[in-house]
Amino acid sequence: MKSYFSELFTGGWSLILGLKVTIKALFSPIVTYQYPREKIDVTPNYRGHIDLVKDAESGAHKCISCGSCMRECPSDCIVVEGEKREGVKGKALTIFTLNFTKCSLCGACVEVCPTKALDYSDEYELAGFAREDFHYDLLKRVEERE
Amino acid sequence: MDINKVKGQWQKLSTAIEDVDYSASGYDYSVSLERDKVRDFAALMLAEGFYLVGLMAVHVTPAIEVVYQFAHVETRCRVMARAFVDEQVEMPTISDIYQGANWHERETRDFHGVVFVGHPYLEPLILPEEDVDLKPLLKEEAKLKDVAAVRRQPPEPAPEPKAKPEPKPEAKPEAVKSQEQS
Amino acid sequence: MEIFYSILPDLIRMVVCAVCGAVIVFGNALVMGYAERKLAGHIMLRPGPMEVGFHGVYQLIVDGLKLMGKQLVIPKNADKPLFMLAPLLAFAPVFVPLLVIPFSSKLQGFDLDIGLLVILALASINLLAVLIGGWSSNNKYSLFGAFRAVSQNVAYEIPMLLSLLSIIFMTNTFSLKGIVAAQSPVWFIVLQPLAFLIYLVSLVAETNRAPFDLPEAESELTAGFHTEYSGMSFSLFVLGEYANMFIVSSVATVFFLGGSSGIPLPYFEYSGVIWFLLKVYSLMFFLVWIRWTYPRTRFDQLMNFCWKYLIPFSLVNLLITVVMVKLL
Amino acid sequence: MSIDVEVLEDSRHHRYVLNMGPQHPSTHGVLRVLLELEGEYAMELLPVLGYGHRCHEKIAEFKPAKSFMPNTARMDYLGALIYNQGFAQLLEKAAGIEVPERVEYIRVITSELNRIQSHLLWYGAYLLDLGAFTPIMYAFDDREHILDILEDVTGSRLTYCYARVGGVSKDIDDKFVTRTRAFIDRLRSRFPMYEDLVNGNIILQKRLIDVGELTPQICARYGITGPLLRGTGVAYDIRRAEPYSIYSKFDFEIPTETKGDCMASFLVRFRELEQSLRIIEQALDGLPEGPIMAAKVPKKLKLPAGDYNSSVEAPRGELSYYLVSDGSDVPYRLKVRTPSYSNLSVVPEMCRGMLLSDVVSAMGALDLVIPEIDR
Repeated sequence: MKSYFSELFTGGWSLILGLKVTIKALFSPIVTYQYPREKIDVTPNYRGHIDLVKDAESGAHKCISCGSCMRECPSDCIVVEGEKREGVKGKALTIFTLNFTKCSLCGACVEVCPTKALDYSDEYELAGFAREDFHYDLLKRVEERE
Repeated sequence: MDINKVKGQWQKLSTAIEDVDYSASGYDYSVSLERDKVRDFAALMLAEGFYLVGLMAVHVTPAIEVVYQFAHVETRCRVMARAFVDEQVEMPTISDIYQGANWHERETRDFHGVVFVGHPYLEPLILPEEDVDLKPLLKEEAKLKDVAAVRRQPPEPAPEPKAKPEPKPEAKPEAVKSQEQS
Repeated sequence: MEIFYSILPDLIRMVVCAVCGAVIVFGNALVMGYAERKLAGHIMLRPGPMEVGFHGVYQLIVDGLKLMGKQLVIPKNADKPLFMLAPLLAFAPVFVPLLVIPFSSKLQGFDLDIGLLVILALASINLLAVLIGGWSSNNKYSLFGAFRAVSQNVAYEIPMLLSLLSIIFMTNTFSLKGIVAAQSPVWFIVLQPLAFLIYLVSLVAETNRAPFDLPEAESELTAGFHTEYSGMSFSLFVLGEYANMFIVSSVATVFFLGGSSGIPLPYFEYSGVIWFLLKVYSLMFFLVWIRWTYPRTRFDQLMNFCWKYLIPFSLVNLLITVVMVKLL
Repeated sequence: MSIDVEVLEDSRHHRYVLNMGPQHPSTHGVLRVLLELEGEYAMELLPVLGYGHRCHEKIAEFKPAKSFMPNTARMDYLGALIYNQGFAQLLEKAAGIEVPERVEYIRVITSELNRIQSHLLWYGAYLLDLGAFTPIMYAFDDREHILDILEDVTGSRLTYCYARVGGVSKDIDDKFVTRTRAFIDRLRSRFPMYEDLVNGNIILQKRLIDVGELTPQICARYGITGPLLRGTGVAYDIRRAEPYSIYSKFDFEIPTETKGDCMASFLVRFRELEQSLRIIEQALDGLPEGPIMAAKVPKKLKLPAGDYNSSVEAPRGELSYYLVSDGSDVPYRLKVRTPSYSNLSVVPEMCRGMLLSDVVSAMGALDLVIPEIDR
């Protein structure tokens, strides 16, 4: 008989404690971001899809189209092609495409690149209507970038 | 659970016991078993308080090798029991001793086609019903290796460049391997 | 023609009451729906609806329009007539109790002397709607929800009636105006605190809310009896639930918190209504507050709590009340 | 308390089959459980798997071993850093690579943060199953702090690919250390709030106590490890039983309970949060300077022939990688033994005769992550 009542009172008290917590939360400030209205500042180390780095002084990309990133990539997302041009030491880059739909962001290409030509972009708002929206042509992107 | 008593019992059941250096390979004992001794071995391990970590099959030439991994809760002791499948690719089930093996055996049948005799509900677990004989994890002919190729080479200083071991048909695979090892 | 003239005042009164009832039901649904989403938001440290209008004020109107615009999906082998009847049965009977509730001393639809019986009789029709809805949508989960709702509502009807009965013994009248009048010196919550608590718990269970929302348990029954309903029929269920919540908490105000009595505000003649609505909405706030705090009880615990705790307590309370009334 | 309703022989005809899943609010992922119900009592349960199968083990046999690292994070996305650490240790053990001291500390700190984040998500999701909508928001509020801290150093928030063979891909800086210390104090100050709101709540206790009881014998027969095993009173934790990495340097207890029911594993996981905080604190205090990549890591990692096993304590139990190598750099066979696989296999025996809502709370106590079951 005693447990009949004691359970009632301890249970009742635990319920009131729970209410105390939620009422305190009701009057404490909001912690969420209103995403489309307020933009969250993403850390610079965020790993977006890879991008060719624009060399500071020469203003061009640093890729020597050696293709080691293409060989290293576990899911074969990168296609790199270069051609011999006279007057240019080594091969000049003609095609550098990334199929971001298969990329698992492992970072093998960025680490294996001998001239540090690749780095992560910090784009996280990626939405598209077709798979081809994510076939990036990095060469064109690096030239368009100012 | 003192290890020497248990090893004595293993001696009776198994064909070869090998003490393995834990820091190099991650487990303590490698026990090679006859196919029909697997059930008694499992019963013995359950009696000694081991729990079944997992059950995995490796596709090697003479026959598919099924590896049972046991570990103990009180003392650190990880045991790999190995047994070869017979010609009809069958293996006695231990799912009535270790119920946890029920799913492992169904999955091994999905991936390797090892039929576990006596299993209560041997339906495909991970693959859909119509892929019963897909057996995805079996190796193609080119990549198939001999069981010796995947064993730890005795650590002589410079392992000579291994010529491609042509798969020699061995009548009693464990017997040959055990003399050479122990 | 004289017959017509003689009943004309009643006719007008009926039309006015019907219009006021509709205003209350839809108004309360808008206000309560918005308040519930805002409160839930702030309890969870998020702002709740903010998009439509200042702080999302028009959110519920927009929701209503969306629900009206949605297609009425009727499952293939559902029992079509019953399937369509259930939302109507959940929504229609909610208007009648509003006529009887005394919003203030002068503002009341009809002062029937069997006021309480009207309310309780129509409250159980809502249960019928849930059963028909669950059965006719031919879905195992909604069948589950329906059966749970039936046994839960039937079980919690008893402590609810017993606790109200102990008030009726003190005022020996069913008319709500009489009960409010009988509370002038001191509210019944002071005299009958236990009855108030029992009534509060069973009112939460009666409207299938908060810790007792087993009929539409999202995590087990994927939304229980109104799984198959979409568009306007779903919103009828929700309107019915909010209106039912309004009625049940206004009954609690009338019986325990002294209806519309309170310090008369200086220059506003109908101050009783403001006090009444203040009390009703504070009770509703309590319901919303409970909903966002507690996990859901298990079904047999729900029943044990009712049969082993609430009913014995309400019987003992009734006994004490009868003895006290006899002595005084 | 599995209610033993004595089932009459011919009573099977008035049972009916209910399909819980693969799209169901309380199965965490695409798991389908066929329930044979008699009224609300689930008499027979049959989990149906394979909806999330991506054949990771087949993929491992085509690529060089070290490029399998991103796959490990996709198996259990809640314990991704721990899966990375386990796989990195496997390859280092096979190739015999010594890892610098600082890397071990970084791996332990990030793994423990990952464990806390996984327990917090389980905490919120489990209470959502039980019907309480608010605690998940508070738990996610804390969890977001961890995600921001880890995003700063690893670059991603859920499926990390942070460990490399012989080291880690990026060093941690002072900002990481200060933010982690701030997080530790913040989470510690939140424990009383969780105790009041949830752990003490009578409704929750009634829902969890005596539900889905396990015993050490059942756990041995099914291979159940992790908080469920510790809930039955066996203090078995790979970090203490087979101390890998540098866990032997830290002193932390292994919380255990005795009854082995849902409440036991609930409290064990809740107390493990505190233990992980203690480990992180000691690791941060003792963080040495030094390189973050081993000296000579061959570009083409040739693994000597033989089979290797590496066991790690994942948030849900024991995770073991079993690698059979034939001397080339592509693994011959890689088997991943995931904890939820064995933990889920006990459901048919544990939940027989339970009420439907008990089946939901018992399966929530198993803390299932379906992608690691289907692999």
